Amino acid sequence: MNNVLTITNLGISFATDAGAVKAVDDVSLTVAPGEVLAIVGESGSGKTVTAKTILGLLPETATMNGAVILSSKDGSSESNIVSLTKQQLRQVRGTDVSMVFQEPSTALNPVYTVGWQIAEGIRAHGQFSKKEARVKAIEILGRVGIPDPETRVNYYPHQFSGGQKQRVVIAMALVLDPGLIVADEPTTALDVTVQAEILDLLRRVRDEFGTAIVLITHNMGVVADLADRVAVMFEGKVVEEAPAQKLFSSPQHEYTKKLLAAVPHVGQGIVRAAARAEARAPGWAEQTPVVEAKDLRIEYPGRLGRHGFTAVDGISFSIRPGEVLGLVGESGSGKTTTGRAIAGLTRVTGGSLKVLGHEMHGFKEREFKKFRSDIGFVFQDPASSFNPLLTIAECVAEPLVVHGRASNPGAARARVNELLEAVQLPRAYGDRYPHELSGGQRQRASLARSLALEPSLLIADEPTSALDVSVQARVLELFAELQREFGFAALFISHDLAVVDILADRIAVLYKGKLVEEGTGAEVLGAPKDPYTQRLLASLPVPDPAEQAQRREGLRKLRAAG
Amino acid sequence: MTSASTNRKRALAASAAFAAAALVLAGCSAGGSTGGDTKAGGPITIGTTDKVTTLDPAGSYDNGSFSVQNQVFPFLMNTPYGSPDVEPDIATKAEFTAPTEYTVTLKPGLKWANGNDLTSSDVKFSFDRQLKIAADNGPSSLLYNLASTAAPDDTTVVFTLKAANDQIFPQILSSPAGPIVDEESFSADALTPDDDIVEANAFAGQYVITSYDFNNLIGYKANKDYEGLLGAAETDVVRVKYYTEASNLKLDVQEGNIDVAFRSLSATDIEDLRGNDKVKVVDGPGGEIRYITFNFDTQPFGAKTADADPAKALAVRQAVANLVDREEIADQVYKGTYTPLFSFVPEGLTGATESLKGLYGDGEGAPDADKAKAVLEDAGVTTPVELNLQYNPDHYGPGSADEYALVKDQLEASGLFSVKLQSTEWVQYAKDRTTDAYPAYQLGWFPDYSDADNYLTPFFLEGGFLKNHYNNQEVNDLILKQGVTADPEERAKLIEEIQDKVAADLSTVPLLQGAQVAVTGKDVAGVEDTLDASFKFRYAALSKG
Amino acid sequence: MTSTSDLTVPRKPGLFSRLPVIHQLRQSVGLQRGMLVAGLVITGVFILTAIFAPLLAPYGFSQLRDESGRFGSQQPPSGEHLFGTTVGGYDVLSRVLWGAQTAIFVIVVAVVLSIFAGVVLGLVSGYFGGWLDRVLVVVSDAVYAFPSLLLAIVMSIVISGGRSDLIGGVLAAAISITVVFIPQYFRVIRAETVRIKAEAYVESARVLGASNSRIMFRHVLRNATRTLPLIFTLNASEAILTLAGLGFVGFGIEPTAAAEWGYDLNKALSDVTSGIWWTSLFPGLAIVLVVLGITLVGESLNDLADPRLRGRRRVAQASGLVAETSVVPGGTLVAGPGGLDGLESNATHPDTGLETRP
Amino acid sequence: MTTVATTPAVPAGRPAGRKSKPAGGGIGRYLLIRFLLIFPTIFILVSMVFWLMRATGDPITAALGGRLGPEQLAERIHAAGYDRPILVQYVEYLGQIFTGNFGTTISTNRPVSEVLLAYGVATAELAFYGLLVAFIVGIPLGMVAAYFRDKGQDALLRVFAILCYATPVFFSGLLFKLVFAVWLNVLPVAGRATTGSELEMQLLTNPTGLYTIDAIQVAFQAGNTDVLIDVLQHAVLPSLALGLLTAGVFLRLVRTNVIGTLGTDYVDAARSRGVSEFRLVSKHAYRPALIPIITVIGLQIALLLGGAVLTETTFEWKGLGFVLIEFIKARDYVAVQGIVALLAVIVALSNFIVDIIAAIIDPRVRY
Repeated sequence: MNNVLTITNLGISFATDAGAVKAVDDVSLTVAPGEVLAIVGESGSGKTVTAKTILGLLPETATMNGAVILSSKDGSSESNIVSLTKQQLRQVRGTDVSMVFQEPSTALNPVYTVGWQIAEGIRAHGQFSKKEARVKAIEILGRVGIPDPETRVNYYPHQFSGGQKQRVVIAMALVLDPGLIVADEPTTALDVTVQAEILDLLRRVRDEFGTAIVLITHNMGVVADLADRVAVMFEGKVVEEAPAQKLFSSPQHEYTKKLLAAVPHVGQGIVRAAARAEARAPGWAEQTPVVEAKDLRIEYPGRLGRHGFTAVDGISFSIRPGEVLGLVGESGSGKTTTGRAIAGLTRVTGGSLKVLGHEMHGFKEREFKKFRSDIGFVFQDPASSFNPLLTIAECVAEPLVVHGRASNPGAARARVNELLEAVQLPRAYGDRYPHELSGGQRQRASLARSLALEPSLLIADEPTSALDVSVQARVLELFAELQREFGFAALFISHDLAVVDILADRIAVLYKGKLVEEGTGAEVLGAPKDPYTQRLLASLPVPDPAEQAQRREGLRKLRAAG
Repeated sequence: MTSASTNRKRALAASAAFAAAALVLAGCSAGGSTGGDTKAGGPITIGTTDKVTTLDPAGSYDNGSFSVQNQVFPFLMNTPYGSPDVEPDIATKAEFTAPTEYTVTLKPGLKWANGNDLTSSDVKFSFDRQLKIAADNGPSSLLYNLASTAAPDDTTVVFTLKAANDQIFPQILSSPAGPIVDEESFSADALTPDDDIVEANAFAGQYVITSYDFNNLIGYKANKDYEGLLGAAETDVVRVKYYTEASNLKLDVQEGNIDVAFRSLSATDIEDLRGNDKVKVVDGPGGEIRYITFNFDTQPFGAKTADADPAKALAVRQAVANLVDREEIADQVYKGTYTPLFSFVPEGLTGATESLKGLYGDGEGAPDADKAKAVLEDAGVTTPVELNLQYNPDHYGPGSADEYALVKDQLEASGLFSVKLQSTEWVQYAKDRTTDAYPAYQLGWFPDYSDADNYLTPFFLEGGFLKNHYNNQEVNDLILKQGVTADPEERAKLIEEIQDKVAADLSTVPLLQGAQVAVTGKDVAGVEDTLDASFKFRYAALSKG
Repeated sequence: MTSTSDLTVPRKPGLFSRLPVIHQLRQSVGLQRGMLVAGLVITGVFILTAIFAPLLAPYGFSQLRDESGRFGSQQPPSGEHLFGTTVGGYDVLSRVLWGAQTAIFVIVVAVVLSIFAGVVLGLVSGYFGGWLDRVLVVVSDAVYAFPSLLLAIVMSIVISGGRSDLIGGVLAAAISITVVFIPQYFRVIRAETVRIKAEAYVESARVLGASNSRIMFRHVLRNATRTLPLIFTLNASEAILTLAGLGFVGFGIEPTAAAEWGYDLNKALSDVTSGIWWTSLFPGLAIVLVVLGITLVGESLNDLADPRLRGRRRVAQASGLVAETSVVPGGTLVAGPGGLDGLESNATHPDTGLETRP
Repeated sequence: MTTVATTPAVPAGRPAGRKSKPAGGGIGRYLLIRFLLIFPTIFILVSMVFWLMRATGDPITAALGGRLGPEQLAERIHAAGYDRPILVQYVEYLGQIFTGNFGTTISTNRPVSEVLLAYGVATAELAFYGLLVAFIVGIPLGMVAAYFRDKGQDALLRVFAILCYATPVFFSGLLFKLVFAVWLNVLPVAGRATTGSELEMQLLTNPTGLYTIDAIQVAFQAGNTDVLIDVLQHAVLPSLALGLLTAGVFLRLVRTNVIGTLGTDYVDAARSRGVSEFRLVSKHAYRPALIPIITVIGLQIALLLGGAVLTETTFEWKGLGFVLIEFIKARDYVAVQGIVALLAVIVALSNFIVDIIAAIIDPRVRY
C-alpha cells in the first residue's frame, strides 16, 4: 500500500522580529498506513512546524518549498499540501488528515457544545443532516471512551476533565475516519497518570481504526510507549530516522545519543542518595529541622462567600539542614502552595509551619524579614522570574542590595561575577537583559540570584519543567553541584518522579493536598506502598520500548486491581 | 412617578384633542375658517429659541415665560399695538384716587376660559400671592412699591402704595409681575405646576393654551371671551415650537416648516434670509440694550485704586466713549440686528435722547481718536491706559465675544488703550461684577415694562443693581422726581435731563440697542403691528393669508 | 543547543532604535508600517504647526485688521484669506494654525497631570489591594460611568469659576480633562500592577525581603508603565475631542486669548445654515486630522505591542539562520513571546490548575 | 485571578481592570453582588455632583444676576436656604434621595421625576437608534476587517473606524446639516418630528413619548404612515452621527477580538477539521470574541450618553443630555442631581445587564 504521507525536501521560513528564521530545512519523511511515526526534538527543532505543515495550518508569515503529498485512506486520491488552494485544503482537512492538539482545554471552543463542534466537522464534508451528524458524534464519543455519550454530547467543554477533553479532541479528529492523525504533543499538558490513558487510547486508534499517527513530542518515554518509527529533528533537520526499537537500543547520531542520555531515569539517584546518607555526621538527624510542618493546612478563601478551597490538607514533614526533600505531585496536589508557604508568599491557615525556627502561621512580614536572607527561591518559569527592564547583574545583585550587603548593584558586581561563574555563566552575561538569555541560562542566573546570600534553605519550584531535556539535565547537575558546595537544605518541587529522584535525599508524594507517602528514593520508588504512588510510578513512561511495554502491562494490572 | 405623569399626559392629550382635531380639519379645508366669529386664517406656527421656565407668573422672571404669559393671561394695564405707553386692558379705568391709592375698575362680567368669573378678587389674589410666594426666580421685587391690594367690590381693585404718586405703578401692572391669575386654579402660597394650569384652562388672555409640551410645542387657540384692549385674535390656532439651536430655527423658517421665527436668529442667518425671497424679514424697535459698565472704584484711576483721581477716571471713560465705533459693531457683528445706542433710554420710548452722540466722537456717531487723545492728555493720563474689560459669553447671546473683541480692537487701534479682555461664565460673572472684581464690564438689559424709568431707576439711582459706586445727587433727585411727575411732557423733560447728566458722567457707556427681528413666510401678515416699543410679541396680531 | 561556550552574543540594538516609537517603526511591516508612518507624519505636522504657528500663520489669532483695514466678517476664501474669515472677522487659516498650539498645550498638561495622578493611584491601589483598592475601584468606576463631557463642563466651572482667559481657560480645560482621564489611567495601571504583582520576578523580590516601596518602584512601576505611550496617544486624541466638545458647548477659551477649534466650530454653527461652509469645515477638519493622526499612531503601537495583532513580512525561502535557541526574539516592549515561540511551545507544564496564586 | 480548576483561555481583549468572573458556580451570588454594587456607584455620583454643583454657584444668581442687586440676591438665596451650612444641605439631600424623593426643579418648577421621564424617553430612543447603527455598521465590518486582516480592505476599514471616532458629533452634525439640509435639502436636521406629526401623536390616548412607537400607533389607528416616515426621517441623521461614533469603537473592538480568537487553538482545531474560513470567523472566532465585546458595550453606554449630549444639542433632540447642560447653566441643583442619579442608574444597570448577557453567551459562567 502507498504511504499516507510523503514529505520531500520540505523547507519552511518565518518572518520574526529578529528577521527571517528558517524553521525547517530540507526534511523528507514518509508515514505508512497504520504506522505511528514519532517526530522528536527539543524546542526550536522544527517539529511542530512540520506537523502543522501537514495540515496546511502554517500562518501567512511562513513560506515553504518542497512537497507534502497526502493520500486518502483508501489510496484513491493524492494531494500536495504545498500547492493546494484554500478550498482544496479545506476538503482534505478532517477527511484525509486531522490533528490532535497539545492543550485540550484551548483546542475546544468554550462557547459551543462538544456535540456541535463534532457535528460541524462532519457537516463541513458532505451532506449530513443535523440528526445524522449528532448520531455520528455520539457514536464517536462512545468509541473514545466518554461514558454516557448521549448526554455528554450536549456538554460544554468546561464540563469535562482534562483527560476527557483530550478524548473529545481525539474523537473530533477521528470522526471522519482520516488516514492520518497528527498529534502535536498530545499528552504534554496532562498529568502523567492521565497521559498513560491517552497513550492507550491513541494506540487503540491505530489498532482499531487503522489510522496512521504522526506523533510530535519531546518526551522520550512517550516515544518509547507509542512509536513504531522515530525521526529525530534538530535545528530544522531530521538528523536520524529509525524504527523505535533500534533508535533506543543503538542511536547513531551524536545528538540522539546526547538526548537519550539526558533523559532522567527513575532509580538514577538512589545510589547517590544512599552515599550522601552514609556521609552524614552522626547526630545529624537530631538537628533542628530547617523546615518543620505539622498538620499544615492552607486554604484559599472563597470569593463572595463561597467555600474556600483547601490546597494543602494537614501535611507533616521536615527538612533537616543540608537535606534535599523532593516534593512530587500532579497538578492540584498542593506542592507549589507548600513551597510558597515556606517562602512566606502564601498564608498558612492551619497547623504549624516552622521555617528556620520561625512560626509561619500568622506571620508578620516585618518579623520574618530577617530570615529572608537565609531563604532562596527558584521559580518555575525562567521567562518571567526576571524583571525584563533590569540586567542580569542587577537582578542577581538585588538580594545583596536589599539586605544591605552592597549599596548599589554596581558595588555588588564583584560578588555577582563570582556567582555567575558559580552557575557557569560568563561574567559578560551580567550586562545582558533577561530576554537575551536562553531558558537554561536564565534558570542558572535564577540559581545565582537565589544563592547570592548563601541561604541555608533553597526552595526550587519546578525549576526545570520549562526546559528542554538536555538543558534540564545540565541544570540538574549544576543544582546538585551547588548543593554539595554550599550545603543548603532544599525543597525540590516537581511533577516528575525521575527528576526528583536524581536530586532528593528523601521524597514526599502529595496527592490532592495530602501527603500519601514519604521516604528515601529507594523506599518510595523502589517499593511504593501507597496505591497512588504505585500508579504514578507505573504511569511514568520510560525511554525504552521493551521495558515500557512491560510497564504498560503492569499499569494495566494495577488499574484492573484498583 | 410613571402613572402620575402618564395620567397628566393623558389629560393633556385629551384637552389637546379638540384643538388638534380642529387643526386637522382646518388643514383639510385648505385654510378655510372653522366656525365662530373669530377672523381666523389658517393655523400659524411660530418658532422661537426662547425658553419657558414656568407658566406661573409668580415663578418666572424671564422673556420666554413672559411672552407666553402675555398671550394667555389678562393684565390690568397693557400697551396697545404700536405704542409704548400703557392703557387699561381688562379694566375700564385706572387712576390715582389718592396719593397712595391707585384704583382700577374692571370691565364687568369677565370670565376665565374655564368659565370661572374673573373678578377683582382674582386680581387681589394674583398680587397677594406674588408677594407671598416671592419665588426664587419670581418677579415679586417689581412690586416694591405695593403695600396692599383690596377688592371692595367685584369690579374695583384698590392698590395701596408705599410711596405716593408713583407714575411707574401702572407700568408695573403690565410687567411680568402683572398677569392676573385664576384664584380657583392657582395655589395661593405655592407655585402651580404648568400642567395643572393648562389642565384647569385658567386663561383669559387673547389665547388659551390647548396643548402643552414643555419647551417643545405649545398649542394656542383664540379666546373668544377676551374683551380687553387688544381685541380678538386674527388667527384662531397658533402653535409655538421651541428650538434650542437658532440655526435649526432658521432652516425651518426658510423651508416653510414654520410661518414665523421670532427671537432669536443669529445675525448671519437674518442677513442670509434678507436675501431670500421666500421669506420676509420684519424689523421693529427693541427694548434690549447693551452697554459697558465702569466700576468707579476699581476702573483706572478709580476711587479705590492707588492713583485715584476722579478727573482722570472720567477722562478714561470719555476716551472710551470717544473711541467705540457702534456702527461698526452693529454692522460687522450684528449685521443690523442691533443698532447703535447713544443714550441710556432706547429709541422708541417716550423721552429717549441721543445724548452721547453730540458729546463724544465726531458728533455724528462715528468715533474720534483725536478727541479721545485730547481728553486723556488734558487730564494728564499717560497712555496707553491699561484696561481690564470683562464680558460674558453665554448670557447675552453668541455675539458677545465678537462684540468685545471688536471693542478691544477699536480701543487699541488708537494706541491709547491696552485692553485685557476676559470672559467669565455667567453665574460667576454675576457674582463678581457686584464685588468690585471687574473695573469695566459688559452688561445688558431687557426691560420689565416699556417705560424710560426702567432704564434709569435700576441703574443710576443710588443703590441700583449696578453697584458700580456711581452716585450723583442731582441725578438721584431727578430720577425720583420724574417718578412722581404726573404730567407726561414735564416728565419727558426730566427724563431727557437725566440722560444728559449721566452722559456727562458716563456711569455706563451705552453701545447697542437690540432690534426686534421677526422672519415670516411671505403669506404672513400683521407682524409689523406687534413689533413695537411695548416689546411684547402678540401672536394675535398675526394672520396667514 | 545553548551552552556557556557556544552562544554568540546577540548584537545589542543601538539606543536610538530602542527608543519607543522608533523601535516600533523598525518593527512594523507592510500596511501596519504604512498606518504608523501616516500617523507619525500627521502627528509630526501637527506638532510642527503648533511650534511654528507664529511663523506659519499669516495673521495673529485675534487679529481683526491689517494695514489695509478690517478683514470683515464671513468673507469667503480669497487671496488674502485662504480659508476665509469667521463671523467675528478673524482669519480662519490663522486660527486653525494657532489652534494647534492650544490643542497641544491642553494635551500635554492634561495627559501629564492625569498620568501622574492615575499612575500613583493605580500603583498604590493595585499593589496594596484591600479596602482602599476596593473603594478606589468603585469610585473610579463611578466617575467613569459619568458622561465625560458633562463632568468636564462642571469641572471647568468649578476650577476656573468659568473664567476663560488663556491660563484659566486652558488650565480649566486641561484639569477637567484630567479628572475625566484619571479613572482610565487608574484602571490600566491598576490592572497592570495586579498582573505584574503575580509575576515571578515580583514574587522573587518579595522572597528576598525587598521592601514594598522598592518592589513598587523598582519592579512594578517601570513595567506597569510600559503601555503608557500607547495610552498616551489614545488619550491625547480624547483630550482634543473633549477640549473641542467643551469649546463647542460654550465653555471654551476666549477668542482673544487663544485660538481653539471647538470654540470656532461653535461660532460657525449659525454660518452653516446660511451656506457659509469655510468657517466650520477647516477647524473641524483640523480636529479630525489630528485625532486621526494620533489615533493611527496609538493603534499601530497597540498592534505592535500585541503579538497576536502584529503583522510580519513574508520572507524569501532559505534566508536567515535556522533557529537554534529559545531566546525570545523581540525588543523590550514586546508584551509576550512572539516569533517561533508561538508555534513551538516549550515543554511547559502549566501547573495552573489548583496551584493558585493569591 | 483564576480560582478553580483549569480555566480555559479567556478570549483576549478583556478590558483592563474588570474582575474576571469566577468560573462555574455562584453565578447568582455574583450577579447579586454586581447588583448591589449599583448603589455605591449611584451614591458616589450623586454625592460628587452635589458637592461639585454647590461649588459652581447658586440658581438664583444664575437666573437673576443681571437684574437684581447683590442684597436682593442674597435675600432670595437666604430665603431659599442655599446659604445654610453645606453639610446640612447634603444630609437633607441624602435624606430625600433615600426616600426616593427627587424633588422639584428649581428653575422650571417641575417634578424631577417628570423631567426624567419626559426627556429620558427621547434619549432612550436616540440611544437605541445610535446603538442600532453602531451594531449594524460596527460588528459586521469588524468581522470583515478581521477576515481581511492586514490587507487593503482591512486598512480601509480601520481608517474608517478611526474617522468615525475622530469626528466629533458636532462636526459631523454640521457637515450633515450642510450637505443634507442646506445643499441637498433631503433630510431634516432638527427635532424629532415635524410639528404636524407631533400634534398628531399627542392625539393618541396612550402616548409613550417614544416617537417611533407613537408613530406606529398612529399608523395603526389612523392608517396614516406619514407620521412614521416623518419620525424615521428625523431619526436618520442624529442616529448616524451618534451611531457612527460608537460604530468606530465597535469595529475596532470586534476586529481585535476576532483576530485574537482567530489565533486560538480552537480555531486552528476547527480549521483542521475542514471548517470553512467564513465559518471560522462567523462562528468560532466571533462568538467567544463577543464576550469581551459585550462587556465593553456596557462601558460604551457611558460614552454613548456622553455623545448623546452633543448629538442632542446639535440636532435639536430634546433629551436628557441636552436639558442637563441647560440645568447646569441654570445651576438647578435638584434637576442636575436627579438626572445624574438616573444616568448613574442607567450605566450601572446596563453594566449589570451586560454581565447577565455575557453569562448567557459564555457557558462557563452559566451553571
